[in-house]
Amino acid sequence: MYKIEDFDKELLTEMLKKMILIRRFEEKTAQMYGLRKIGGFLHLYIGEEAVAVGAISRLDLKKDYIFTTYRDHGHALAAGLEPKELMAELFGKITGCSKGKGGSMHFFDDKLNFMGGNGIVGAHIPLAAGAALKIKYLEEDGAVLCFFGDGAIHQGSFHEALNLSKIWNLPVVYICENNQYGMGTDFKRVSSVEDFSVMANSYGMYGEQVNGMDVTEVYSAVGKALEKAKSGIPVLLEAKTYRYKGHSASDPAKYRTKEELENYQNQDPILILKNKMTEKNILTEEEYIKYDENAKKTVEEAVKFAEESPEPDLNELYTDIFI
Amino acid sequence: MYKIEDFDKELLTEMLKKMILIRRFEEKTAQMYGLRKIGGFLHLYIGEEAVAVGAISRLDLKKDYIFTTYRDHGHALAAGLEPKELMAELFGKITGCSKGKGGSMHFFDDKLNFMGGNGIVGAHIPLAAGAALKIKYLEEDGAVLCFFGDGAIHQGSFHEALNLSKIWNLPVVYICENNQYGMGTDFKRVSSVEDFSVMANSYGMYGEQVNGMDVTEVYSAVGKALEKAKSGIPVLLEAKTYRYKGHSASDPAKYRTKEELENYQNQDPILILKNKMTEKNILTEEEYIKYDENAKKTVEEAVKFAEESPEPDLNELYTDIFI
Amino acid sequence: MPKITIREALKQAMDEEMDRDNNILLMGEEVAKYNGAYKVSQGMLEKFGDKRVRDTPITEEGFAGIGIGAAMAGLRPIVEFMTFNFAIQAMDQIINNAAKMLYMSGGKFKVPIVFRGPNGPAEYLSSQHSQAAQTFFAHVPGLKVVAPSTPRDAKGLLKTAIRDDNPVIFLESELMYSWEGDVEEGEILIPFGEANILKEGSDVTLISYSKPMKILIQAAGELQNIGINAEVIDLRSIRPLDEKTVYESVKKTNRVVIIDESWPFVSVASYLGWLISKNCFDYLDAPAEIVTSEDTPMPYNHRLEIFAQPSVEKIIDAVKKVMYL
Amino acid sequence: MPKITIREALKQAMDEEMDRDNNILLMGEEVAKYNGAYKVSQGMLEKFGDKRVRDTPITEEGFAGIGIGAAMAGLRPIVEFMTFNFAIQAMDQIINNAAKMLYMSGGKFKVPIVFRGPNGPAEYLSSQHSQAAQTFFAHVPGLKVVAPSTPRDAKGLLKTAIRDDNPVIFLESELMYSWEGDVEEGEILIPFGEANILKEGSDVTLISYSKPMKILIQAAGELQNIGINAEVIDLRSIRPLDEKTVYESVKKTNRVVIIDESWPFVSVASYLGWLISKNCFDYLDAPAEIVTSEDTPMPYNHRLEIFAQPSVEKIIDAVKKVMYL
Ligand SMILES: Cc1ncc(C[n+]2csc(CCOP(=O)(O)OP(=O)(O)O)c2C)c(N)n1
Ligand SMILES: Cc1ncc(C[n+]2csc(CCOP(=O)(O)OP(=O)(O)O)c2C)c(N)n1
Ligand SMILES: [Mg+2]
Ligand SMILES: [Mg+2]
Repeated sequence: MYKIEDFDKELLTEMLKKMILIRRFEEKTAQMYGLRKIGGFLHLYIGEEAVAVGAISRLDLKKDYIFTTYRDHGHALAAGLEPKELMAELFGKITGCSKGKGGSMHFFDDKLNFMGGNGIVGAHIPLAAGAALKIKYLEEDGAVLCFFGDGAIHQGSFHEALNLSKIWNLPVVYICENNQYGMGTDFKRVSSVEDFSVMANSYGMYGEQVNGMDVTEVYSAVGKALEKAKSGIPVLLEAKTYRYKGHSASDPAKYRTKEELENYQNQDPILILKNKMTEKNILTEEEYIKYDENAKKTVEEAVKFAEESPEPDLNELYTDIFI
Repeated sequence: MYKIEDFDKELLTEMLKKMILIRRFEEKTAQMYGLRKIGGFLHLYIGEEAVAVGAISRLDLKKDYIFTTYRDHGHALAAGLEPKELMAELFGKITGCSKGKGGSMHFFDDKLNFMGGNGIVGAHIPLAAGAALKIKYLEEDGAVLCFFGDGAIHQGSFHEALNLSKIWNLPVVYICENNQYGMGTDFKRVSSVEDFSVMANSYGMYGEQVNGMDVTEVYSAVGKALEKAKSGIPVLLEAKTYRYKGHSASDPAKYRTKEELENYQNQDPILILKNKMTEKNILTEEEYIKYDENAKKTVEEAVKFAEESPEPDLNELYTDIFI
Repeated sequence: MPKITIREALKQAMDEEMDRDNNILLMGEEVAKYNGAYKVSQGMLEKFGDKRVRDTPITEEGFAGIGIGAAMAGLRPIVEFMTFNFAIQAMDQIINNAAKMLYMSGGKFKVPIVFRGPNGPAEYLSSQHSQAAQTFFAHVPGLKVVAPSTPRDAKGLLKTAIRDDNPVIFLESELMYSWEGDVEEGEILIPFGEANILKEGSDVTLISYSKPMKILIQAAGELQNIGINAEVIDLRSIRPLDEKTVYESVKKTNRVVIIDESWPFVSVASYLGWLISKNCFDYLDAPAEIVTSEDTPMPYNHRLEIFAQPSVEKIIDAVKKVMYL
Repeated sequence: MPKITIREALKQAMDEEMDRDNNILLMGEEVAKYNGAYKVSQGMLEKFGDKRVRDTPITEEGFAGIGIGAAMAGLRPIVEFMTFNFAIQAMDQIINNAAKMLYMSGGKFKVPIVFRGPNGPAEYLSSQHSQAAQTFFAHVPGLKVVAPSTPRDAKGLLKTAIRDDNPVIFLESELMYSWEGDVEEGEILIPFGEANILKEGSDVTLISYSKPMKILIQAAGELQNIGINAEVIDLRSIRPLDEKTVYESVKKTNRVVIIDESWPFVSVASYLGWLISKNCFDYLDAPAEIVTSEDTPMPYNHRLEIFAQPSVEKIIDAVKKVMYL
């Protein structure tokens, strides 16, 4: 198992900052949604930060790839997409990472191999295997991380993709972010197994459950998984996590108890890391506050940028249909 | 495990007759295909008789249901559909079990709960779960058998159906007829596991491998499986079997060796049963020959019936679209 | 007469039918405990219990197939798609099993099932969540396709759909759920294949179905202001299609604009455009015009999104075109 | 000039393109070891090895998705569907990912992929295996849809499809694979969106694409015998659509019959019928007629099966109708 001692300060600090940034960014988007600056579905990542940050910190985005769902803000920020461009996208502005055409569910960045942001549950999982096929085909050194929810795990496309990636020995790590709910559905109501990683056995893959509230555990497990994947054995990880907010901005989340939420908030991923770093004497309260202030400032600047950016021209409607 | 002693003569004789009938029926259809009396795809069941017969002999078709694939002749005969109506269907006659509209891949019988005959690999698997839902919903006592090939096991619909049937505790037994090939593809080339029954674990179901060349083993396993299924735990059985002919009438089956075929023919399901019965002194050579003659006669009559039956009227084209 | 929403009307239809026939059940994502993603099934779990109102995992292909199998075996399932965007995953089940089963079984197995849910763009949802799927279903023999635009029609058509022995695709809309209208109490059954003339007129015929009906009525009002008397037809069902009402109207007005929120290329609107061109050949004073969504995926940006769809303005422009104004 | 089959022409196209560009690979069920269910990829495994010619399990949705993901990441996959009947299982991938990716990523990710395979009825295959799927794809912006009818077009259009940076649906036919025709050696690239006038004529325009072209030519011959001079147009691509060539022809002949082996309701034929009715309004001497497959699932019985499809006789009847004979 991982030990906090194995991590150096720089990496931990970097991950802490990313997690704080995601938290502040998401809080701000909720606020902007309330102000009707953002419309449609808004799926917040608050509570799950350790998964995206721990996993993506392992990547070299010059050669590795990321695929995720509509709940993509956290992954995009962890991958290093510009908060400004993300906020502008949420505002539907031409300066957004998808020109204002994709919105919250469809963040993209070709320079960072950030392949979206997909709105159809499960549909991006075969795409991820496809990018892994490209890596293998061109004999490159990279790998693919594919994130999806507990709700996606019963989709046929998930199972089809897993089998294909194993028989073709593709360098891909599938990370199920089990935040306990698919919309209003407790995952136990739609699954007879509580440990999804057993599903790897059907395909001769390697599977493992991970504590998704602890960024260092995620980091360790994904590191090991990437190695396995690159050696030709794709991996299925289940990261146990929790979303603090409703499924999307319009969901009051009445299907769960206050106690349950509080219980998870007590093991908040940012808090866990903060405490560990403090104990290890590599983080002071002042530093933490400074990081938080920086994150807030970054987010404010993002809002300003988004506000001031122009909307797409009407004729943008007709571009990007064909190349 | 099963013991041949546990079987009474009547049942074994019945199963033997059914298997012989299937064999003779299929040989005749191949011949009729050669004479162009039958067109399109013709998927023969020769070599796999023990699976359909052993499994379906367990059913009470007043309350149980059968779903299968385009390779459906064996199941239809085992279920007791009239050879005449089946041959007429293959000839495209109005007297066929599907009025000549379905052909080889779409045998149906509402009175025997024979639900087809489906041409899309994997697509009937959720349907089978649906019939099981009806049984549970109406609090009936029946169960559903769903047959499909090794090629269907990677289809998403298979996995979706399995999960649904477990979380809803539906009385359904899934029987993978692993005849080693999906068309020209050795199942080992498209699967990393050799024992498909492990896939049951992903859904908290019960899974088991069965020797599909031995009708008594199939009969035993399916009996146990039906009990489990009726108690709310759906079952996945993998019956190891082999098809002697090509995938369909037009396939020369060059992808396998003569030795492999001969090896399986030496453990022919009819031969196995015949030998066991002979050893047990409940079958004489004369009886066997008589059964075989009867089967041939039945098939001849079926051909005659099919030949003499009229084609559907042209306006049948426009019936059965809506009820 | 009570004024109720389309949401409430749909619920009443399901509720009354489920009271009447124990073989009817409702299944889909979030239909039970959550009371429906758009609250159409509000209270139904409580009333009917979890045997008859069933939450499914997110497996559109799987639960569509289960519904079809259950229907073949004797139940009468109502399958809710959270939206029809996700029904594309179930297309094989709907086309190859539901639509063709009766035929390929030589009449032996009918499939009495209703697939219902919101269709077409809502707001701010970008490309994957804003699709109008009617073309895919209308094309296929063996399916009935229905799309009401008022609470009364929603109730009366859904009840008819549930009683129909054939698979019915029942298209709703997120944005329509809160629309209100008068619905008398007691039994309402509206037969399929009867278009509704919402407003009589003499100068031009406006035809649509589902959500665009609202802008048709607005457009007709504005046209009236400039002295153009439009006849407004709500098709209500696409399959079967009430050709008679359409042709009678066009033969009277000699001009027609068809509005459809799907894409134009191979659309229901263009099909109707062709039918009218053919069957009212000697009556048309101008080519049949269609107003559809633009031939592009849907963008997130709201201005573009609105611009991508049919509008009162676009309808009026099209009317002016067919009137050579 | 060498005479080759469509099967051979398609193989040549893939072969030449794969020689040219290492990023092109072929995948699908039975394409490698079995040399293709219909032998289109005969010898390709041997030549290119199993990295570039890949057998897949029977998982249309999965391998279509893998192809799309690989294309997003830089490869140029050719995905063979054993037949397009099975592509219905992959519809969500094709529509929601392949067609919309460029758009919803704001132009960041293109999807250079070809989905090819036989489409439309073959023989004796009943309802599920005899579907003409063009409507489903033609409806969707972001997809190109191509359907050749000669070996030369098959080769030239497939090469263009493989070089196209957008997703292309390439429709073939089991029964066409053995059709022969002249194909010059060396590079052939046929641009999309250029219809081909196979025969000039003055009395009526016959339009189709893919397999029905054979009966169009026969019908034109028989019509000639009774003194009717038909112009015959092969669209070759449905999206983009060569409206210009069509309109010019119709403006000359004033009469048109469109033939399509799909169902009639919301079909490519009816769309073209509407387009022509609108854009040649003042030129049409009779309504645009369409000849399609009957509006029924396909039966197994061969007489019924034949009767369900367009035929020379039906075309001639339609021509007589538009000529008021
Ligand atoms: C195929 C499909 N069906 C339904 C939906 C609607 N939907 C969007 S998110 C969601 C829940 C997904 O839950 P999960 O996979 O656990 O991810 P989470 O939202 O918890 O991150 C549903 C049902 C969809 N987008 N796609
Ligand atoms: C979805 C789909 N894809 C492809 C096919 C073409 N096809 C028909 S049978 C078959 C092989 C199936 O093999 P298996 O499941 O092992 O059954 P078997 O024929 O061996 O009984 C294929 C690829 C199909 N009918 N449906
Ligand atoms: Mg979840
Ligand atoms: Mg097999």
